[in-house]
Amino acid sequence: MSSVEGADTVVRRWLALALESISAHEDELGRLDAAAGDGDHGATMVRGLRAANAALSTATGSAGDLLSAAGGAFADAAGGASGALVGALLTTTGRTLGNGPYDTASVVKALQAALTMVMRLGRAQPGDKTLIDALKPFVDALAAQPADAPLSVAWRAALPAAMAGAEATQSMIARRGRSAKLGERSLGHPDPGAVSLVLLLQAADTVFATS
Amino acid sequence: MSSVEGADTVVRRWLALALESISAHEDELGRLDAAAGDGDHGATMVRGLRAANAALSTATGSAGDLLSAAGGAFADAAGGASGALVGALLTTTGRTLGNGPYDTASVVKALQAALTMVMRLGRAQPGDKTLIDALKPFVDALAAQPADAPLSVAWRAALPAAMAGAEATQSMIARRGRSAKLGERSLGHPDPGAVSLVLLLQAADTVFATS
Amino acid sequence: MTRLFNDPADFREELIEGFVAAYGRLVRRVPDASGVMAIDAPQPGKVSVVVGGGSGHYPAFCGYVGPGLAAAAVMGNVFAAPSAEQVYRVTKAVASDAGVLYCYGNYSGDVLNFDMAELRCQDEGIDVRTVRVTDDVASAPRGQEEDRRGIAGDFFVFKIAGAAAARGDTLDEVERLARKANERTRSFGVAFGGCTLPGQSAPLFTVEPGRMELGLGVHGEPGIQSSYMRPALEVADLLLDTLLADAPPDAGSTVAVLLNGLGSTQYEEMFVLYKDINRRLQAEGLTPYKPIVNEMVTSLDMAGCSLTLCWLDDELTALLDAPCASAAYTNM
Amino acid sequence: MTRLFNDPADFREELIEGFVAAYGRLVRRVPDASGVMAIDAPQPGKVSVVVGGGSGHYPAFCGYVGPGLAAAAVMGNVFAAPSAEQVYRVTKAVASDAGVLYCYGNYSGDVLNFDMAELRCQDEGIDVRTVRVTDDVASAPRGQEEDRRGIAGDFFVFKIAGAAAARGDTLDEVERLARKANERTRSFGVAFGGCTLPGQSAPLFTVEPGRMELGLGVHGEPGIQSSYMRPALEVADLLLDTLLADAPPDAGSTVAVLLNGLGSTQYEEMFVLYKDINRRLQAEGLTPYKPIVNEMVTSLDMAGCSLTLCWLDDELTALLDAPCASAAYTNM
Ligand SMILES: Nc1ncnc2c1ncn2[C@@H]1O[C@H](COP(=O)(O)OP(=O)(O)O)[C@@H](O)[C@H]1O
Ligand SMILES: Nc1ncnc2c1ncn2[C@@H]1O[C@H](COP(=O)(O)OP(=O)(O)O)[C@@H](O)[C@H]1O
Ligand SMILES: [Mg+2]
Ligand SMILES: [Mg+2]
Ligand SMILES: [Mg+2]
Ligand SMILES: [Mg+2]
Repeated sequence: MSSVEGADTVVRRWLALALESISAHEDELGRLDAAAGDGDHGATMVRGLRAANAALSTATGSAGDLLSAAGGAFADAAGGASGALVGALLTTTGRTLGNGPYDTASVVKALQAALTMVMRLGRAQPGDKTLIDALKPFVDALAAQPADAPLSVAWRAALPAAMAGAEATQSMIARRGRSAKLGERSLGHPDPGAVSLVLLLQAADTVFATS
Repeated sequence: MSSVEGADTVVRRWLALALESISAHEDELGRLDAAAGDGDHGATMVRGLRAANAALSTATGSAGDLLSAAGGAFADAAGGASGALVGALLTTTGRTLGNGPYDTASVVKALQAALTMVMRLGRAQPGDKTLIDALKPFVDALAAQPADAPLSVAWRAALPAAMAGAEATQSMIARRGRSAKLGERSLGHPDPGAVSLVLLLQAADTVFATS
Repeated sequence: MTRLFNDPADFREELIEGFVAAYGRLVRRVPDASGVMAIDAPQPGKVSVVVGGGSGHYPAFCGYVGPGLAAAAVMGNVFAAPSAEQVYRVTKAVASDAGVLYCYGNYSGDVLNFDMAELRCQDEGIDVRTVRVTDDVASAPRGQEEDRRGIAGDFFVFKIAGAAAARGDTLDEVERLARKANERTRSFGVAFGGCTLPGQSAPLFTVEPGRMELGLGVHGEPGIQSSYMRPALEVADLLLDTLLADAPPDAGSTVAVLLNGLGSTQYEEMFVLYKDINRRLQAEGLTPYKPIVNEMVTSLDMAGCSLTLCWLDDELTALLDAPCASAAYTNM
Repeated sequence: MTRLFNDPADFREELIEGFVAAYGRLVRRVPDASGVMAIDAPQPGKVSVVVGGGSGHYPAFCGYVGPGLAAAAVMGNVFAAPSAEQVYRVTKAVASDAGVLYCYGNYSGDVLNFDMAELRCQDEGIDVRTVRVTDDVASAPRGQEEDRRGIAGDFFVFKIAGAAAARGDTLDEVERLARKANERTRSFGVAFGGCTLPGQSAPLFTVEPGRMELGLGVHGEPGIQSSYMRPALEVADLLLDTLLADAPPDAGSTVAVLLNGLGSTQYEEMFVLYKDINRRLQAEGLTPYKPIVNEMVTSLDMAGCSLTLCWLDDELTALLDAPCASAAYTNM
């Protein structure tokens, strides 16, 4: 899995599985978004992932190039807040990772860069009830794994932090994004962006575990 | 009842009772109209009768004047096809009847004039599924009563013809009025204008029987 | 359904007051009558076009009153023709020495009341003519065109009559042009959901989910046929098949087009549908002239739409293009 | 609900195609981008005002593209901001030597994507500025005006920016005027029923019969409060109480007024409501300037309406009055 050959396959398998998983949850994500937002998060993510997969079907190169291409296609097709942010997440990860060999440390570095970019673009802080509340705990937990742990092991170990983070958004009041305007009425529902981010991370886990 | 004094009271009592009766059937008349028309017949008749009663509260004179005043107010407030036709029915009856003493023969003459006017205005023939299909049989039946029969007796004897006429509109295809456009889809429901006309005639019967 | 009202019995009066309050720059109230008149009406030497009908169809009818369009609108209660008395009063207020043209959709109630007013006005020496709009092909078969009811085609007939009047055409000529516009106009509509009268809780009619009614009237009169709901592409074909089968003879190939929303059909949906309508028009060799996709004659909050084609020639085109200003339609 | 479509995934593309087919006399498609541009854009020496946002709000945004108004609109999918890539492409197509002003409602997705495009365009030497519309008083308290979302107030800000651009004002000046218009504009809305996204069968939200939501967003974002349904008179007071409590300081007493329908609220209802709004405005000593009662920024087929006041001064009034032509709004 640290071979350059396998990396492109991992990315392709991940995004294919991510589309499957998000599609299966499309209605649920829409309902979560409707609770305090505009109800389109499921549709937006599906649209973005379809375009990302379509872009990969003609793209060549290894992980870095593929993630960049996927991120561009995702952002453009998805639109909305999640299009811009998840798109930038993919693209920045890809650019930072590059096409060379990768390991847990280089993936951590890439995700840290992506987290920084997403926070800069969206100007959201932890606690604002956004996907940051799943992403940051995950990146922190991944960074806390032993540097020599295989990625599949480290990833699985970090996953609960993302899930806990998404769970915790239930009791947060939205401050960024459309639902920010609702104040207290956003309480009691998890943030849809945080939930879909966990699905993306889980899909990666499945791919790592089977490759 | 053939005294000039009582005639104005009869008209006032009739229109008050007519408003009560039509109001009680407002929804039903609306539903009948909705079956093939625009659903407003109940509302239109109530509006017209309210205005007719309001006009009578300030009008003076005997039957002829009161019916003319009521007809004008009815037509103006009701609007629509039934406003024009029932308004003309009232006004023409009133004008023809005049303010002198009345009996069965003079009422027959007045209603015949009114029927002619309504048919001229609306250009409807018997069988076109309109209020004519209740009005004409009634006027014909009233005219067929013995010339010396008291009005209350003659009226009650003629009433079944109106009811049968309204009933028969169920199996007619509308040719005049809004529902004309529907052709066959108007089958199976009686014409709302014919039904409300029967209610008006029945209210008069009640008044005649109790005055 | 209707939610914003005070006493349903005052609905018409309040809506007229609100309309005049909002658009006082274009219209004023006809004193003591249920109607509005253009601020510049009547104009000596110019025909006054008087439109009208029941309320519930905004922008029809008051939305089309203003310079270059109708001189006045007589406004009935919701779905009820205005009374002859009101038509008479409005006519008196805007009658000019050049005469008056009545223009309205062909419904029994409107015909009765406008005709009675016309007789009364003529008795008083006002020259009044009438052109009834009969564009709805669903409402009577070919050969009985004059029995058809008027729906969204009202707009083209009013616009052409108003423009002819504004440029100073004689009453004969305004009448001829309005009649010609009507003879060259065809509409057909579909509905997906019913509308509710003010103060009532149940809709006038309902359409089963997943189905649509073809040829439904703008007052909720049931359609001529019911069908399963189809993709936009097929709805476009259905509308055009019906209209083209009824095209006026020798009318040329340039058509003014109105895709009209009845109330709660979304504008975005209408544009998706128009894409398919446009392709089909092109395929038929017809040239759409300045199409309009908008709500021009509604039916309270009914869901559905209609397609209107008006086959143009040079004189009708010039009148459609003439400037006008009104609450609902401004052309420059 | 949305009934007329083919593949829901093609909804935006088909609606753009239909819109351009209908209104080719005013706009054309931006090549290779999800947007439309005015037939006369870009004009050398004149700022191009670029508006945009998710679809589902027609006439916002493409309905406001045309001479004297916006130079272009970037169109996202239903309720989704357009991507930065599309904003960039549209900007490139209409950028003039005088620069570009972005004008759009303040939503996270729009801010993200327009900002990214702005950076990219600036890197390429195009002078781009941004004025976000923040008129909805329900969406953030006083003192946090810049966090508010944009709803029907879009219209006044677009109109004023477009008119300033059309008369040749510098980018600094167009930006200043748009910002001033926004600072003087306040809106508040009520909703009675939900809307349904294309291809979905359940509405985004529902409102219990007999109740209304106050301060609901134009994307179906829940309101700030729920209330029993009230007569029009009380709804008028509720809207005005809220807006007047939030009036911009020292803004004078002349207000442009927009009573905006969200989709399936009937025009007639809005006029009834406007009657009561007008009376209240008069009672408050405010002078309504050329009020508009219409559907100007919708939310698919949502039932509800919003009231917008824009406190005018002479320079804003002149810009509101300037001529313009677009699919949805023509002034002359
Ligand atoms: N400024 C922001 N920073 C971080 N995340 C954000 C921001 N705005 C929105 N989000 C995320 O995006 C999600 C909503 O995505 P989506 O519904 O697809 O877009 P939109 O809000 O444009 O409709 C939210 O649940 C939240 O996680
Ligand atoms: N031309 C006509 N001649 C006779 N009766 C008519 C005519 N047109 C309509 N009607 C009567 O009027 C009734 C409908 O009245 P109403 O619903 O109040 O008016 P509208 O048809 O204008 O909505 C019909 O049921 C029919 O009896
Ligand atoms: Mg969303
Ligand atoms: Mg009726
Ligand atoms: Mg009626
Ligand atoms: Mg969205």
